[in-house]
Amino acid sequence: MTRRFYMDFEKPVVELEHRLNTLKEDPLAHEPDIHKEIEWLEEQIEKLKLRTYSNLSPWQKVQIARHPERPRLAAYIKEITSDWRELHGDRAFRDDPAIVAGLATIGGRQVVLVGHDRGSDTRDRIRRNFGSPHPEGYRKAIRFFRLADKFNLPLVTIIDTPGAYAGVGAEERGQAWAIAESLRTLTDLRVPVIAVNIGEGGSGGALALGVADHIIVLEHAYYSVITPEGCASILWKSKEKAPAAAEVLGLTTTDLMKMGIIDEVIDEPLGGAHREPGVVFRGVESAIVRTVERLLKKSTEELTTERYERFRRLGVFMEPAADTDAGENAR
Amino acid sequence: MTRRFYMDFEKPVVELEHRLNTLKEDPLAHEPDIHKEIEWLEEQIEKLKLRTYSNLSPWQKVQIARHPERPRLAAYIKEITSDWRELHGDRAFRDDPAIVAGLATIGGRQVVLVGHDRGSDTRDRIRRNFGSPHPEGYRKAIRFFRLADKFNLPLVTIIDTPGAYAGVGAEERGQAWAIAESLRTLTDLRVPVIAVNIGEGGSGGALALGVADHIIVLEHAYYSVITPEGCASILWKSKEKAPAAAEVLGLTTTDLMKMGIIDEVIDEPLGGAHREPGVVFRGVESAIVRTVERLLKKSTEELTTERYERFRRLGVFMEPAADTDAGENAR
Amino acid sequence: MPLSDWLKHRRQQLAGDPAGKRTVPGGIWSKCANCGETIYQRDILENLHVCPECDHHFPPSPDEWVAALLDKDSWRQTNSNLTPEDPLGFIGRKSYKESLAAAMAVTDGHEGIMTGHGRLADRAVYLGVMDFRFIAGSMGAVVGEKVTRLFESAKDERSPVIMVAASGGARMQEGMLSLMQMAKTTAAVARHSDAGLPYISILTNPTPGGVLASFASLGDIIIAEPRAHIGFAGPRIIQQPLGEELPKGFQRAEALLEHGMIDKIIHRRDLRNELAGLLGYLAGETSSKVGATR
Amino acid sequence: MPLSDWLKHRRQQLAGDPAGKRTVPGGIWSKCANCGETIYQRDILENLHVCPECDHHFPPSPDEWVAALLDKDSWRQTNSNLTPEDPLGFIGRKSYKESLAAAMAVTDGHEGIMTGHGRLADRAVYLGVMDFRFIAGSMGAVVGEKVTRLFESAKDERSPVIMVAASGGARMQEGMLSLMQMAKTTAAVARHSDAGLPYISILTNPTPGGVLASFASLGDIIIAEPRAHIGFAGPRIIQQPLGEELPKGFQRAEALLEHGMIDKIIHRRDLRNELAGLLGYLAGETSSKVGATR
Ligand SMILES: [Zn+2]
Ligand SMILES: [Zn+2]
Repeated sequence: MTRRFYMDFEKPVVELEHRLNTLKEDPLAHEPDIHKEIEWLEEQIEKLKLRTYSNLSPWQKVQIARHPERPRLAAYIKEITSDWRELHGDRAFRDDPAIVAGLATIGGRQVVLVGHDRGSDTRDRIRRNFGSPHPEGYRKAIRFFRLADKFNLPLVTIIDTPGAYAGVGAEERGQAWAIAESLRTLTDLRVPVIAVNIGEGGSGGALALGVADHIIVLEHAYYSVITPEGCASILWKSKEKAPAAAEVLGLTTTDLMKMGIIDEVIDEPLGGAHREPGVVFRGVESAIVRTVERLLKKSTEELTTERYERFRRLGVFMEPAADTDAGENAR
Repeated sequence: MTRRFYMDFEKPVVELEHRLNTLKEDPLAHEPDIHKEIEWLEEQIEKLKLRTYSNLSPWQKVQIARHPERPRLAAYIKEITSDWRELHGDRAFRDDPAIVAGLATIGGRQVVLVGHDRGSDTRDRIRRNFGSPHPEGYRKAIRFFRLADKFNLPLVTIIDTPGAYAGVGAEERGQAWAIAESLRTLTDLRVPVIAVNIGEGGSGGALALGVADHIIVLEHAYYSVITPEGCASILWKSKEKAPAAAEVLGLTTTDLMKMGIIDEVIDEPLGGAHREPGVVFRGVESAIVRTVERLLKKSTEELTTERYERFRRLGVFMEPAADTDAGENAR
Repeated sequence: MPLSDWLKHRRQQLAGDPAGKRTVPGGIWSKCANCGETIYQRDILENLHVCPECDHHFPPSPDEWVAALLDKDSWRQTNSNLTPEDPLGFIGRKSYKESLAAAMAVTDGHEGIMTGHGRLADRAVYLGVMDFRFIAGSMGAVVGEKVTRLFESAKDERSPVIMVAASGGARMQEGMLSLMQMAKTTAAVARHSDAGLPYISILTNPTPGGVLASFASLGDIIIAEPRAHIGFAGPRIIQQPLGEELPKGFQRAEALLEHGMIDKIIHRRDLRNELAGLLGYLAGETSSKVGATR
Repeated sequence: MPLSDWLKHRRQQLAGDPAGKRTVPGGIWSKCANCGETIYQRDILENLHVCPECDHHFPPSPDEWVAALLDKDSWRQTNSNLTPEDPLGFIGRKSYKESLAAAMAVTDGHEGIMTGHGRLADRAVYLGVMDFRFIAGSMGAVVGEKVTRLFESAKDERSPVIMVAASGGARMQEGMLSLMQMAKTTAAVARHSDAGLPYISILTNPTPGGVLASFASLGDIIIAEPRAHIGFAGPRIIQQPLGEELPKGFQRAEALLEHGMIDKIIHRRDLRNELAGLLGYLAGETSSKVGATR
């Protein structure tokens, strides 16, 4: 596999790999000495990879989540769905290409699929606003949430966005209203909702597709209330401190599982999903199929009640005996 | 009352009225001869008014419906409602001033009121696009239809629009979609819907507020599938033929009652609502109150079924025995 | 009707068909009204009325639509006996009665729309196809009634509806009764939809005015044909600040897709497969199974 | 609390209140942060914290809001015993624990929001008032829980909810748990709303981010205070093509009204009457009577 891009912390691995490849291409590669050197190098690389990738810092994970070669929505649609039929439009203002929606079959099961699309090349990325929806994008998503509800099709959302878009038009057309409406629509949905975070889970823009019965997150994907850069500029007035911010935000799958915010983590190959995407596709596919089957056994009443309770219990606080001053305690 | 505007066919009346006023202001007005002249003139004016106004042509009625001094939405709100609380916005794009919506009390009964607003002076008329809504106007209306539904408040709509707006933005933001959604929302509404046409009922723009249980129309208001001017340019390639088009379109209250399209006509004073607005306000108010009371006695089921049947039966066609070729007849 | 039959039928029809003439002139060779290429007429007809040179979509007749979309011999037309009246005694440049007589001579008695039911990829569907040749496919009482009955029957049979729209809008000659067909058809669509049933609307060239502002824009899924002209107000009457031109591609299917109004643009040759696929989701086994647990 | 009492209380508070200091400096005379006029401080306080010169709306404390909106002595605070935790052990420039301690010293223990119920023009209402002084009124677990309980209790009691929003958005220091409060509060609003009950949201200066994109924008009716800054993204981070300035009045209540996002802008002196009037419609006799026949 040709690697066109690597992150700083991967440099030692990449350098060793480069040396290995050079040796392998040497006409004398079959000579016993060189052969031994190759074997030794391969061993070293494996060890180094293990060391490098098994203790990734939160910031390194954020970098993997943003890796330019990481598989995005289009790849998942291609690899895990069949009979994909994309549909368009909010029926009111504009078809937002940052949100892709349609009908799909996953493991023989028909679903409505809605996800963030970050685009494939520079031109496409610009067109799709790098996966940051405008209000019409959330409204497009809502249209397809309702379609799922009307036709009793399970809903699968694929989350992968740096976040909501900070722009004049997005504000003027009420992105806060659109996000709230999206949350509200998902809350009341009478069909199973499964969310899969495949990369970046940027605050409100991600949550708008994330009010689900079961939330699956890839090992190195992150989910955060604010981007590490945004947090760093608030805390330390410097975007350079993003790595430190990533440490304190609790945005990794390990943290998210501990806090009960997500339900399932899908392992990635050493180095990230882009190293061996097939493994990840199969993992995501089987997790979706398994979950859809499980949730379809529940009644509408069970689904909506459990979804309510799922989010209802999130949040850590203390509740000592009520103040006498306060008069009463409502719950 | 100062009259600042009159229509061509009113000219003889206006001239006599002018002569009468001149005489009345004459210092010698109390002289027997002049007094007689005044009495004679008053009699003539009454006769002429009766002759002029009791056999108005459809085109003359259209002119009265468009009369600049005719009372519009704002006057009705002022005169027939109390505790008026205007509300705003489609929550998505823009607050369209061509549609006014709010909570109102009419005859002690609380309702949601939605109507076309044509504006009061030139500046206001431009701001309100002369009462022609944009798509966001229909969506604003829909929001308040749903508010009425949620809070079990009867809905009163006031229709007075030359029609939907033919503009690029209105097309691009899907006015056909917005109008259809408005029709659809009214169809399903679980509360009484009463429509009052106080002036112009211009095709789709009017119908968007017109899917009602009871449709009241002022005597000289009109309701038409197309403006007389539009019809004339299609039929005779000339807007000058609008009077002839008005004749053939069946747009007067007499025609509309005959066809079963409307349910109630409110008489206007001789010469039109602007001649004595108070009479019309009282007529509209009592018609609304009476209708609301009647409709509130019905169950939700009765209301929606009867509303469906009300429009279901409109349309004239022949249904001879089914063709044998056609195989079957669905109804 | 098998393909060969309706091609023959179509050819006969074209001789005396003014609408047909306008787009595909009679005779063996035709000049495409869009690209100007001279094309062997049979090539256009066999290509579902799509120009083989430029892909321009000319209008098929309702019979041809049925043959193109439905399973062979599955079609049953309904309500073809409904015929229009002249409620206003309307007389413009010519009388409505004359217009009706002329239109009826051209079409097969189905007025502005042909309705019925059949099977599409072995799935029961209710289908309506508007006929632009009948007073520009405008919606009068007969069109309104047939659309309403179509949705009512489909609701009773719990079947999907497919509607091929092509229209000149409301039928002015029936006055306000024609405007009321918007409310009437919308209400029928609403009841069908409230029963959880799918409705796919296909917008062909042209779909304006009253038809678009009622049943045609209310599909769960809306498909348009390439370059179809779709909009509420005709471009001639659009009010523009002095001197400004209409945006490029204004009211064309491609612009509507960008503006979020339609779900997709499908080439006519792919339409049947697309409909079968979509119905597989919306009227499929899964959804009915889950629906049953509600 | 009668008006005179809370004026006294407020004056005491201002001495040690950094938020208060920022807007109305301590001492007898204050300089209005908006118009720059020097004003006798009592005049601002007695004017519900509205500058008598320029009508600028300064933030009252939750107690003052309660006194301004509800019937005398009708207020019962609920859940004031909920106190925040530090789930992430968050340490930025200062630790979350320090921030919490500082914030608690300023406020009355109600955290970022004070919730409870009382009567407004003799009608039972559930009321929440956010407190910008508590870590900029940001939404952490305590705010989320209290908002949720407020809507849940109001639903059980079939009462309307009034919410006075003023916030800095999500509370970053609680990480993803704070983002999840958006989903949690929205779900509670949805259940209250689905039960047919009214919710009036009042947006004060400022209402941004996560609070706006959840419960604050979901009111059946949304009222804003004059010139209140309301928007999702802060103006500092709005991305503009090079050199372009933000539109005039961007994210101000007046612009939001034009853009269709809020129902009306109400001066604070008229707010109580407006709420009483609106509730008279939405929670009135008519609607409950009609509702009963359903
Ligand atoms: Zn061609
Ligand atoms: Zn001031």
